[in-house]
Amino acid sequence: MLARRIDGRVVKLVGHPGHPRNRGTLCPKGVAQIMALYDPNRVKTPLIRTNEKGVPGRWRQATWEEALTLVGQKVREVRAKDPGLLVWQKGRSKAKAFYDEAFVKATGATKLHHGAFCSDAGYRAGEYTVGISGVLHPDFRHCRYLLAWGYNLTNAGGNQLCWITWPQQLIQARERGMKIVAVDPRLRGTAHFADEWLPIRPGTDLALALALCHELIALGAVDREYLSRYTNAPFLVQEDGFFFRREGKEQVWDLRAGGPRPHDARDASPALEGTFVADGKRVKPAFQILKEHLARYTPEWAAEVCGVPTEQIRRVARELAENARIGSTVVVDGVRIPYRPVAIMAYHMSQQELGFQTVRAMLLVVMLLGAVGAVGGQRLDVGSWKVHENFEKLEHIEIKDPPYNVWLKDSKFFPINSNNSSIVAKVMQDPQRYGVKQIPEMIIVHMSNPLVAFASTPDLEEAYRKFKFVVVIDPWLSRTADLFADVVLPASTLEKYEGPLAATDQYVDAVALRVPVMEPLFQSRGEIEIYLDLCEKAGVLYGKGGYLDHLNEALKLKDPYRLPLDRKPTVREIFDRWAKSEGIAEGVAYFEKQGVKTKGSVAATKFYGYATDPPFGGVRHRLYGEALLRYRLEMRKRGVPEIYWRDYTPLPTWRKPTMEGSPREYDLYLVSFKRIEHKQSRSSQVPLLAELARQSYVEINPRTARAKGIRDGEEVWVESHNAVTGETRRVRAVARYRESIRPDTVAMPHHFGGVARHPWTDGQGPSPNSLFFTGEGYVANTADQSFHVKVRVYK
Amino acid sequence: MRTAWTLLLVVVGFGLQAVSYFFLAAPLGVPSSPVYSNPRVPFAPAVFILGVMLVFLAAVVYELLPESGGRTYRETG
Amino acid sequence: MPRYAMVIDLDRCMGCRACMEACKVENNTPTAAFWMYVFRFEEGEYPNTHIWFMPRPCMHCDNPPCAKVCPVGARYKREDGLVATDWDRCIGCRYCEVACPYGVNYFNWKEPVRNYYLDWGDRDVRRVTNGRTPPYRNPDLDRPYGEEKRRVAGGGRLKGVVEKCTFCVQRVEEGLQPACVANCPAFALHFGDLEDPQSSVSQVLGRKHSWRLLEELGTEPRVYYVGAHSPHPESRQIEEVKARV
Amino acid sequence: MSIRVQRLPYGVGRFSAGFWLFILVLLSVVGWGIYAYSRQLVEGLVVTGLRDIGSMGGAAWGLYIAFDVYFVGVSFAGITMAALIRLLRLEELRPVSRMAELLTIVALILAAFSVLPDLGQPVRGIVNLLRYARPQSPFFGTFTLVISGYLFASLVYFYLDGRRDAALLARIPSPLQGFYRLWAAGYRDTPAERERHHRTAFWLAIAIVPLLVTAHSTLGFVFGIQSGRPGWFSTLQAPAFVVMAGVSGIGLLLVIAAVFRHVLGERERLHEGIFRWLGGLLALLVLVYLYFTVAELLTTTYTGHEAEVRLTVALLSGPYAWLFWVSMGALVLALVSLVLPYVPSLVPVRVPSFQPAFTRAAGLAAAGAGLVLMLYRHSPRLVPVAGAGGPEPEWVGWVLAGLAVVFVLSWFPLFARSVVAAGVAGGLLVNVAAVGKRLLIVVPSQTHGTLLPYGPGSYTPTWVEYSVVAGLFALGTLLYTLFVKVFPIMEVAEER
Repeated sequence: MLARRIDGRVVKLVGHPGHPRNRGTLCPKGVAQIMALYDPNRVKTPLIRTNEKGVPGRWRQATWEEALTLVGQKVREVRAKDPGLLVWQKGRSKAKAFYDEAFVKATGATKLHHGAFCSDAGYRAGEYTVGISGVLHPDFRHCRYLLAWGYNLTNAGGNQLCWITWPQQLIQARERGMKIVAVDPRLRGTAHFADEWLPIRPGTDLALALALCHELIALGAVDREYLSRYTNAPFLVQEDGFFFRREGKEQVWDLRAGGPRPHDARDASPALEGTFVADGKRVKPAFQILKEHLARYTPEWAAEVCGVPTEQIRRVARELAENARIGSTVVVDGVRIPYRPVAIMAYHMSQQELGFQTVRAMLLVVMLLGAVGAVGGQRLDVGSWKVHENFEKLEHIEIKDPPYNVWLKDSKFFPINSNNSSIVAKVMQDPQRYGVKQIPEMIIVHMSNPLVAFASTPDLEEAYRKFKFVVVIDPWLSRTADLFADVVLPASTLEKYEGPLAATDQYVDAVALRVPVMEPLFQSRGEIEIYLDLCEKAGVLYGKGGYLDHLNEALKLKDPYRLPLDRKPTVREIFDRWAKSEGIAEGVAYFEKQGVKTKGSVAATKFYGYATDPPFGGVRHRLYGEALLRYRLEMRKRGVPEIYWRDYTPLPTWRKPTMEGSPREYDLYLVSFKRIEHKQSRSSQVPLLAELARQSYVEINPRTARAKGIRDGEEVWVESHNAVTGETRRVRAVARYRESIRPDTVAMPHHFGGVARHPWTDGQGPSPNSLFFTGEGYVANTADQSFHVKVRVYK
Repeated sequence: MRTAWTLLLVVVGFGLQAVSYFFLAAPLGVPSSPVYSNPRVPFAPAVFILGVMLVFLAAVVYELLPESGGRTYRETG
Repeated sequence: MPRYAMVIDLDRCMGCRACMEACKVENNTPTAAFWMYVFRFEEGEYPNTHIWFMPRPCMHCDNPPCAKVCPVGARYKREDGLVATDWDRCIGCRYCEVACPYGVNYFNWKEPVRNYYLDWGDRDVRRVTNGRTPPYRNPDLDRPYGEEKRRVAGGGRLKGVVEKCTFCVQRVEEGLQPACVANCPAFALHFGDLEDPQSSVSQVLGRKHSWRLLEELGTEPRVYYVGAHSPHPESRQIEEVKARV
Repeated sequence: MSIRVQRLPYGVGRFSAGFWLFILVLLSVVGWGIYAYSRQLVEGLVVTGLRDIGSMGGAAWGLYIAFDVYFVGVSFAGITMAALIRLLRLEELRPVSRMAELLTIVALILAAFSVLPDLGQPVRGIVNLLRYARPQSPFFGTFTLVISGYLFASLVYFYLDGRRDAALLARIPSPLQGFYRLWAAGYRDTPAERERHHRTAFWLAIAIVPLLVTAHSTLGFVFGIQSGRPGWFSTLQAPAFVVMAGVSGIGLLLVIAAVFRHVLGERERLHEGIFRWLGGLLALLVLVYLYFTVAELLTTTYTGHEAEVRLTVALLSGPYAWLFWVSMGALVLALVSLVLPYVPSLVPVRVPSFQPAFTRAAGLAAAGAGLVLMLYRHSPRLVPVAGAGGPEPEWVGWVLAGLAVVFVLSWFPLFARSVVAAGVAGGLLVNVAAVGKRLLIVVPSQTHGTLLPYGPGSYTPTWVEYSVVAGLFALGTLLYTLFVKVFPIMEVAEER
């Protein structure tokens, strides 16, 4: 992003032509930032609360000195008891090194993510299944057939990139002739570019994925080469569900030798199907198990569950099979690589009760086709193909006994755990129940607005009442700050250094640094500056194990550019050292002039899993999740209720989502969605954007609406029901007719609900987050938040 | 004499209107350039209005002006 | 003398409305004035629905009804095809507005400085901006343009006059693209000289079938659309921006 | 000298307390209008209900333009009558000729005034029009011919026509003597002068008749030649404007004549013949206009462009339906009222006459109920605003219309008996219709006639607009009344 500045005043923001992610353009949000920058309703000075919490705050303006001293003092006190009682809530923290890493390590704080509301279930599934940390997206440059699965292609951006990067690649792919099938209860962002629409019933994606697998096997569209060489499909599985091992080594059935052989035996030709006897045990290859497992998941069955025609499911499976061109290869950068131009794009849709297994099932679809890491095929992370540490970690989780930390790490409830702030809220309300001894006392909320942005608002409010001391770092008086902050520290918006920011569009490797567009307005400061001072006040800045020390690690600073541990550097100096350490001679000056450093495009041998050496980083992808079975048994042994362990199955298994247990009158599914005009719940106070998308509403199919006597534009009640606790919640919103939504589904935009104290947020209407529930039945087995709930709509 | 004045005014009046409309004011036709947005002579519309007024003023002149040949209405008794 | 025109590729447009915002900031248009407006259309019935998008700048017609009816010649057509509004002359009768079939005219119903979304009286802000309103006030807009040297650029200039899309005359005369075109994330907007066969507009028009809005009225728009179709009675507007002052 | 007058006739120069009270009321209304306008000058037109056509879903022209059209229309009657009386030698109509001329002049002044508030830059408006006005813009005609030319012509005619009476009155000692002398400008009412005046007036009339046709047509063209506005783009627009002008003008003239007949007690000079004649003419014009309307509707609905149809639906059964049908109903009722007096003589049937008590009761009830409703919903919205509370605007409109019909019907027996009453009723009704039709021409084409699918817009006049219009009406009445007090409203009678 570039700023046009006239005598110290920014008059316009434009895209950076050299930036791979936007190529000189900006989305509406980017353009509108100019108004956020000057907004006189920003927090101008540090604020200290003078009234009780839980109600809009009355504030005393304070100096930085006073505010930081106070906060630093509190941090000292809490850390003296137990550093873990200090919580750091991550929000939009772009420069991980300074916050997620250095600050959290230096203070020993408990870190809370936002991932559990974003797509972490997908990340976990990706990490566990193929070892890549990311959620499904295609190799746009070569893909020819894409399932846009619940992914709001042109509205939600996401997937680590700038919002406009995917659309730009998508449009090019379209002009190249890529076909797109939208799988979504509500057709919107994808609509304009989709060739076909599968209006799937919310929460049934797993069923569809399983049916597709069933059909692909029936069609014989299976990449046996890939499966037997790069996955655990040939591993022999005993009747108890565990792998058949010799000397602790998984075995495959060598057809040539007619007996079990170690899976890494060079010359073996492993069987994928059949039943064998080894050491007197009946064993089957994992693939055989999968085949039998899938037998019942026919397209007819799925059509019933998902509410889409059988023929459509069949056709999609057939087109997948045809377009996959199993066996074909293509030469990229002089390297011959398998060519499988089919992929699935699924991002935030992983946030549903069966999210983890759903994404695993989707991965099975592309694994059967051998499309993972192939040219034009399935990708997960952006940039080069790196196996994530979690591939091993998630396989060897040690379920511990209580007490657990506040987000139930390694607990018997959520062995695989995505760190869900709403679950934390639950825990804080009833620690005993979850075997938690101490609940945290202090929280530092970093550029985050949990009370609006996270699901199950009432639970979060309860939790925030329990925090003894709340610090919010934000340019705005966010709802969270207004209701619960003891101290608000005004962060700058564009008037600060921030970075280093990855600038890759997944093909070109680049790094960017945000430099101030002008002097900070009011008394605001850049976050990094705030953290430096805060650490100093809290006594964790200097010396070994201090913030600066950790910063050296986090930024990977090499001598002689490492920061001295006894002196507080300026932010600019830190980046100067970092830039030089990265081998940029001009130092930070380079970025102040150029903004972006492009390192050139990623080589095919690094980019494609098949092409890396060894292929896929030398791991076998987990078609069969043995560890999941282990966790299941362990959890049962520890007497955890079924609701926690039922989804820990080695192969993705369908069951009715919990919400289906709600009474019949709750006849509609509620889903939430994003609009181009807004950035999560961070932008509806920006007038230029609020003008485009003024207020909340509930999209409803005209047929459904008329049946209920609801007119377009009429105010209605939306009431959600918790099938487990029987609790109900309701909000008032304006009904809007949409033909492009399932008649049994209603949808609400995510961005409103009074995100901050600001003239433009008055009367913007509610956020669906106040209707969603958290906890049992409304989170995945990985503690990931579900954004599905049954509701009724009435006048 | 009076008649002459009157006719003169009428003629001049209509004349001014025509001239202003067709020659002084902004040209007619598809406006394809700034030319069409400006009168060729400033205040051309005022001239047109003046024309309209003159025409009717003629009537007043006709009635108020004394009989030609120096005879005023006083002598007609 | 160039013949400027805009070509809008509806196959690419994803209806993000970034052009609307880019225009607002570049031209400093007041609250609720959208010189560039993006329609979002929904057609058909569940499950056979179709959604598409149509940006609507001023059409800069070759036979502009607005310029024809303007009583004082404040609205006029430039040699290069831009339809301009001389806000030093406009009397605010809004005849251009009722005459325009495309609804692209925006009148300053309020004192502009009091019509920029927020109260900009804040001391700290004024210190940085020297009291300019809005804080991002674009100085280029004050200069006169064209051989006729008339003040036709930008919005929010004066209470009680009509303003509309200028094709960013202040940028075009500098050899730049209009703000909406320059910023389009989908590269769906093209702007250039029809006389020049190498210009992107000529290229696209040569490659794809094009149409113009309400062509039957004989307004001869200078804005060409490629892809999709012109909106018909079944095209329902969704997510419309009904901002009023 | 054939005529002798001892005292100033027709209440000229005599000012009763009632008169001053009346003036005071008028002045206060005018003052209120000026205040409202000052608000608009300070705040900008944002204080009106007007907004941009298109994404704002508004109407750029509203009450102001509608009433401008209306006033120009009214002005038609006066000078036309005067001219016709002159050309066709309709001697028995002579008494209303000056009323008519004065009506024209006042109406034209109001027309000029009602354009100003519509301008965003009123001062520029006056200067730049003189400076840059383009013949190509239909406004050119409106502004040069209608406002300046037409007004000036009327003034000239009025002035010359008044010289005789001025000369007569100049002989009587009175505070106004000097003024009369000035006006008379030496006129002595000699045969030569009379003969000369007749000649001038004849030629003036000849010149004026075509002028007013063109004038009213140009106003029609302001709307009629806009191909981009369904509902406006029509050949019939200009002729329809001329006819409607006649309707409203003659209508108002009837009312004024009746008022003077009553106030001045001039029953024999303002005899029933005049009302019969004017009533007949009015009825004829109304018929023609109704015919135009039907023709118009048929064309648009039968083979209309999609937008035309959408607009017509909005008129006939949509948010504007009540206004449309009220206007149509008013025209029909007017027609009936005007014809009623002839019924007894034509057909031997006796018009059923209710008990006058019942009549009054029904009438009062209707009027009362209507008033309550109006107050309840202070401004009857032209178009419902989504989510607006209170009763549905159309609903209010319909009820009001119904009550109005009852009210009028309750007077029918009276109309059957008195041609004057019938004339007054007809005159008032057609003017209600005129205002309604003007609004229906100006507004719906903007809110419901967009060719791009912006969706229906809305326009609700604000108190400012209502106040300014009220102020204009008051100003007109004021001018008229004051003039009547300084100059005889009828030609001084010849006492033989």
